[in-house]
Amino acid sequence: MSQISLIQAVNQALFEEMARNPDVVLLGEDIGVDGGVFRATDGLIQKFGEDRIIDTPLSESGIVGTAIGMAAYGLRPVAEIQFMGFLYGAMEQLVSHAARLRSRTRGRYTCPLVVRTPYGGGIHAPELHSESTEAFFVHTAGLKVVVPSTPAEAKGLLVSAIRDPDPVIFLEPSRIYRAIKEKVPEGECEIPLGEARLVAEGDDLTLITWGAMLHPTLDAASRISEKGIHADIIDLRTLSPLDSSTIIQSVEKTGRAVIVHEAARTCGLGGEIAAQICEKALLSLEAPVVRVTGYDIPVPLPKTEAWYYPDAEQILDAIETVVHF
Amino acid sequence: MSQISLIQAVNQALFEEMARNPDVVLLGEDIGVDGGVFRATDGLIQKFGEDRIIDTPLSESGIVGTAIGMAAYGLRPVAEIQFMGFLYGAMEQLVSHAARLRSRTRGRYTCPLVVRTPYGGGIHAPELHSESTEAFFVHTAGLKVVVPSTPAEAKGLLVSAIRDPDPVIFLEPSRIYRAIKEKVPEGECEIPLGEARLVAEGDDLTLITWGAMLHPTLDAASRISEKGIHADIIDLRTLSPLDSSTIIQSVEKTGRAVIVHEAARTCGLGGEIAAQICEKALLSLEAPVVRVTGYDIPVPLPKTEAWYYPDAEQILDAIETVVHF
Amino acid sequence: MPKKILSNFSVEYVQFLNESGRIDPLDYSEVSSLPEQTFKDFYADIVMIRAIDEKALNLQRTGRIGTYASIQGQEAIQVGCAKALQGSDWFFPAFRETGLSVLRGTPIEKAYQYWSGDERGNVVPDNQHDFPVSIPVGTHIPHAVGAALAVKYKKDPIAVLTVFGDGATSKGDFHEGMNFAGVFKLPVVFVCQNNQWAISVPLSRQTASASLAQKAIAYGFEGVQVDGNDVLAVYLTVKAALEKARRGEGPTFIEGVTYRLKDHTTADDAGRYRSQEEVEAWRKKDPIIRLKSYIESHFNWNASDEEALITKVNQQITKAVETYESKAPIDPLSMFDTLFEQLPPDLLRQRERLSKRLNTENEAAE
Amino acid sequence: MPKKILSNFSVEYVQFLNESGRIDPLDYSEVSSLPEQTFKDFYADIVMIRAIDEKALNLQRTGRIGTYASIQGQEAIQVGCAKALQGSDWFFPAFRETGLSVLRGTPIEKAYQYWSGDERGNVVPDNQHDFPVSIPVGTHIPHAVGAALAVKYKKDPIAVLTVFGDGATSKGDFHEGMNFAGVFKLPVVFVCQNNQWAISVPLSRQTASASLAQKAIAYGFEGVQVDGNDVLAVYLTVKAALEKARRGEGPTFIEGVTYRLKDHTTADDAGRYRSQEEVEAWRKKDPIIRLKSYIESHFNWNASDEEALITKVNQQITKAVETYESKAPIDPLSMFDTLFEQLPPDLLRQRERLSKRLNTENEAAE
Ligand SMILES: Cc1ncc(C[n+]2csc(CCOP(=O)(O)OP(=O)(O)O)c2C)c(N)n1
Ligand SMILES: Cc1ncc(C[n+]2csc(CCOP(=O)(O)OP(=O)(O)O)c2C)c(N)n1
Ligand SMILES: [Mg+2]
Ligand SMILES: [Mg+2]
Repeated sequence: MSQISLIQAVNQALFEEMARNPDVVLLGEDIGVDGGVFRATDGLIQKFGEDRIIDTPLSESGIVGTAIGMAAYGLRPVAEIQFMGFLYGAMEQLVSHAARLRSRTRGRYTCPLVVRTPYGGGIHAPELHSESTEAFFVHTAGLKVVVPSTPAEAKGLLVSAIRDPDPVIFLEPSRIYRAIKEKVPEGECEIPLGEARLVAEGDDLTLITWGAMLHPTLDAASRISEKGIHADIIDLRTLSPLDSSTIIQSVEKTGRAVIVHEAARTCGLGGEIAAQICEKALLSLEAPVVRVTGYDIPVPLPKTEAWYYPDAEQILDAIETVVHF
Repeated sequence: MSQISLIQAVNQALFEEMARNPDVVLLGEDIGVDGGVFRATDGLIQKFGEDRIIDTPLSESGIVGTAIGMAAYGLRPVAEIQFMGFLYGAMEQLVSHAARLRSRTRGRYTCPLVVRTPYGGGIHAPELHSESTEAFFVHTAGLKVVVPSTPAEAKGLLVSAIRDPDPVIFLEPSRIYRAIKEKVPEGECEIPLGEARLVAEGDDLTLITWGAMLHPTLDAASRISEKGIHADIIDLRTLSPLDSSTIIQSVEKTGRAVIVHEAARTCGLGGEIAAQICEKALLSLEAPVVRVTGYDIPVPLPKTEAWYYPDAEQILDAIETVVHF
Repeated sequence: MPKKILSNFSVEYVQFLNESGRIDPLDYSEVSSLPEQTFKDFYADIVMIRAIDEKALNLQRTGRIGTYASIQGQEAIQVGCAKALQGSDWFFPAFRETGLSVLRGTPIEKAYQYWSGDERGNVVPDNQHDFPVSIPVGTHIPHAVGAALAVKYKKDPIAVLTVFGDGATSKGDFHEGMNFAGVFKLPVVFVCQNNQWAISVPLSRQTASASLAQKAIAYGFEGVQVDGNDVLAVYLTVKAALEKARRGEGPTFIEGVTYRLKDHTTADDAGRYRSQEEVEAWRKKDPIIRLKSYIESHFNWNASDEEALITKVNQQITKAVETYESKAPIDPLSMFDTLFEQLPPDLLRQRERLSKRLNTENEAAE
Repeated sequence: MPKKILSNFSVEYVQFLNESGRIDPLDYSEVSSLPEQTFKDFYADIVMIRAIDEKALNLQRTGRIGTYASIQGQEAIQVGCAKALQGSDWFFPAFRETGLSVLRGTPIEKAYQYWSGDERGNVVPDNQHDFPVSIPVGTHIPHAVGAALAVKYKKDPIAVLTVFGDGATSKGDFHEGMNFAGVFKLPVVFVCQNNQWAISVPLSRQTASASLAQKAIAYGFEGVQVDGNDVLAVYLTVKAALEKARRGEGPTFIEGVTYRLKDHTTADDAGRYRSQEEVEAWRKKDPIIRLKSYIESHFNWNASDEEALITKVNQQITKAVETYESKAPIDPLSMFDTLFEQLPPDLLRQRERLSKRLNTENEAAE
């Protein structure tokens, strides 16, 4: 069991699932000989051939629409969209079809499809390469939305996503594709969808986050713990369906919550979580729930993007606010 | 000043703005001789000719993308998308371009575009004719989102939307296109964007809603007032930018809030509003904020759609819950 | 300028049975090899789906189903495709293929149920590989392409057929789907029912191209225009295209020139945007008239044959309406039941809430 | 089958200046009427934008700009288009048109600024009617079409030009934009820089059509293929198309056959997916080589002319780099300032929050 990065974990999950199940077929732009612009599919075409690693035309709606037909026919397509900012072109296919095929046909057809895409910012890339609009997909009934935060999580969650009988949007935080290495089990390591992960335990407040933002959150938590303040840290992993009960249980214990996401604030998933806390745990609350988020503006270009995202400093501020309320 | 319906008010607003400003040009499917499938543009082609009332090919991304180019060139295009469920095909144009043209070019180009579309359910129409995914657009920085709730509101808000220097998504609740008639001023009647409307005043709780849902909310409010319980009723009208201060001021006064929307619950705008209330008015709250919403499933077909939407009964239940908490 | 010709293309038009019900010349082997019964079957099918449509319009007028999209005038394409398809083939309709779907195996009562606004009408029988109605125009085309890709991958001995309107050719998904089909040389046949109108938008506003068939040139495969009111042209062209697909020789685009004789749907009033003369001119090209005239003159189809057929069709439809109307109302709670294979906890709670609402209202009603 | 030919199409190919720098035959009036200076100007422009590109690659390697998309090999299309356009025309680029944009009037330092990840690089001078770089492939095409619609509506005496790659032709927005242009007969010229690759995806995976030019047949207007490495073919064909557009005779699609000599961007490694032989073969067709050879043999262009040109170009670029590097850093707070004409209250509060953050970090830094 060697130390691998998140992108290698994705590659490993794809490799193992393809080896296990001949119905797993990959499609997307540049996923073949190029191995994907981030190398997620590196080496797969050599192993599985171009019938199973399908380089497609530049055509996001076509990729997702085609994958829907493949899934309905009985395959397990895993589509790669090169960056989340190009998923908008496939929105109609996702919202009007992938999410509804099962309910539209009352189960006669299903859509076991995974759409993988790098997401979030911090990689100094051009415009629309830094999106985090997961809330669009969380708001879309019939889709599952998954975001891993470490290599091992990425592998276990992607395996589950591929085996899931329903459509999953799998968002890979590109900023930490290579930033962290950890030991990842080879072979079976499914992590069930729909269950959040309690990364650390503490009685003083609850920190809720997912994806790349887990890391500055952990940073802030470790700094505040020096002051004797200890947090439950929840890594959501599956954004939809949301594991509300883990969140509520924790906040009932701690009475305080900070939600951290890099997506724009208004109508982001943080709002939903705060609303649920206030609905279900109001009497436990000892301070307003604070959201640390991106601003309600497009993610700026590399020169200033660092100012757009929450960092440990801001998370610390928020922690101080709720703790000393 | 005659009594007119919401759809007639839309027609009147379009008519007057076109007469006032030759740069106002309409485009969309069936908006010409047919006058639009709901007759929003009835009679306009006869008056303004087919250079200004442009029947387009069946092409939602093309309609919005073309309108963006027209707007940047100096026109004031008003695009009709036949139903909100077909706006998803234009998502990339809206999110990646309309919303960003001004900021991308630091003001060198602007996008004074209105996208009108019938929205919401209750008209016994086929699938995807009953969508209310306004949260997608509220979450998109750079777009304004407006929803009228009565004929006079529709006229005043549409006029403002057309005159607005930035892109506006104008969502027309099709269920009440013809359900209500009221007196609407001819000529000038702009209603500023960004300001919510306090429809009724009361000290016991705050009801927050928009569009078609205002009417069952009013219903519920009038029934509960018989029990001596009186509500502030806020019709948001502009969903983005949100008039948070009107909401917060009211809840600070009443201490209780019910939010009503027909959109799916998770990550709907109701979540954002509840979160803001809990952030900014927690200490005033005497009960959890309750959301009365659609379910997290696709809107069902006509036979069962009535069970999908909130009605006065459910709003009443929610009022009872927060009042007797 | 120093121009040289890079490439030449031509687009063909196929018609066997003309507006007067005649085939000139008479000796096409494809036609002469067809048994008499085939013609009569074609005719019976056309008559039946016309009658299903008439009944649907009637059910709508009397408030027994909801908004409905008539297929009248377009029966030849639907029968031609249905007859050309094999049972194991997959079919992806738009929303104006009620006739084709019924001929594929969808019970008539299911069709009425769908148009009544009941999801149960979307469930095709298990052995029928057809997708449900697709409302967003053109967006089902990539699904057919994806199925064809899966067929090719699995080396299944079948083909895929998808049908859509002239309006659909303007949508990006038509383009992206056609392009994939060309690039991957997929076993899929695209049939466009060019009925001249997309609601009120005439073909001339839909495209500047002289034919829709020529659009296939953009994708590097064959496009052909057929007289869509000639069931023989449709049947033989689609059949050949399906066989070509099954042989692994790639996709074909077929434009069937036809006309929608009725309103766009029952919610539409075509009188607002097109002339009565135009409609009348097309009535003369009605696929029923010409096929009937052909079997009358070639196979002695007579009034009593006709009457027997009508009686049989009416019986079938009456029975279907009875079955449709005797169905128990759809359970509102079922709206939750097929969202996911397993309903997550929050949705179970929402389902519970609806269940309470239903109980309360039932009690109130009692 | 009773097939008849419905229509015939042909697609033409234009080349003046071949790979060896020769024009055969020599007497095309379009070319012979061009003054010597025009050829030299074309050459100077090609050399300049090649040098701008070299410098950009160098700035990227030394960490002074970010990810950059090289234009090398594609200069002839960019110069040809720039020269054919009038100042009052509008231009909608994709992202590989740095040369064209500079020739249109964008200061070189702005181009570097954009690729450094600074939004200020997106602001073209007031009198230059060009859109900024568009990242989502193909999605800017409808904007050009919309501008052309506005041009037609306002009866302005200008034309619109948009440029995109071979990959873009697969996107739905290419289709929807082209279709609108055909239907409304708009004054727009579509120029496709077919450089054979979309990152690692070769043309054969992008489309099954034998040429991209033939795609215009689907939209009912003219498509023509030109040698994209022949600046004369590009210039004269684009110029004629723009004039046709200005005369109200509708759109034209021009495929320029060319090659991307470098990696897709500085973040790419083309060695992973294409052979060195292929690249070498295309190096021989370099637009610079053939134009230089032509002016050498026809207009006595010599080493000292060349040296003078290079010196001038280098001076310009050095100055541009200096200007670029002397720019004050972009103010992070400005990210809020052009979202809307007027920033709403919640956003003012967010801006305030960033302002505090900046102050705190500035203090910490001091
Ligand atoms: C994407 C989309 N846009 C708009 C509509 C509304 N609409 C329904 S049918 C139709 C016209 C379809 O025309 P065509 O494709 O020619 O099919 P036909 O109705 O003639 O069979 C329109 C605009 C829709 N259903 N989907
Ligand atoms: C909609 C979209 N999908 C994917 C990408 C990522 N991407 C950037 S450039 C490119 C290839 C573009 O190829 P082409 O249109 O031929 O232009 P070229 O790069 O060759 O100039 C891709 C896939 C993108 N920018 N936009
Ligand atoms: Mg049609
Ligand atoms: Mg290319």
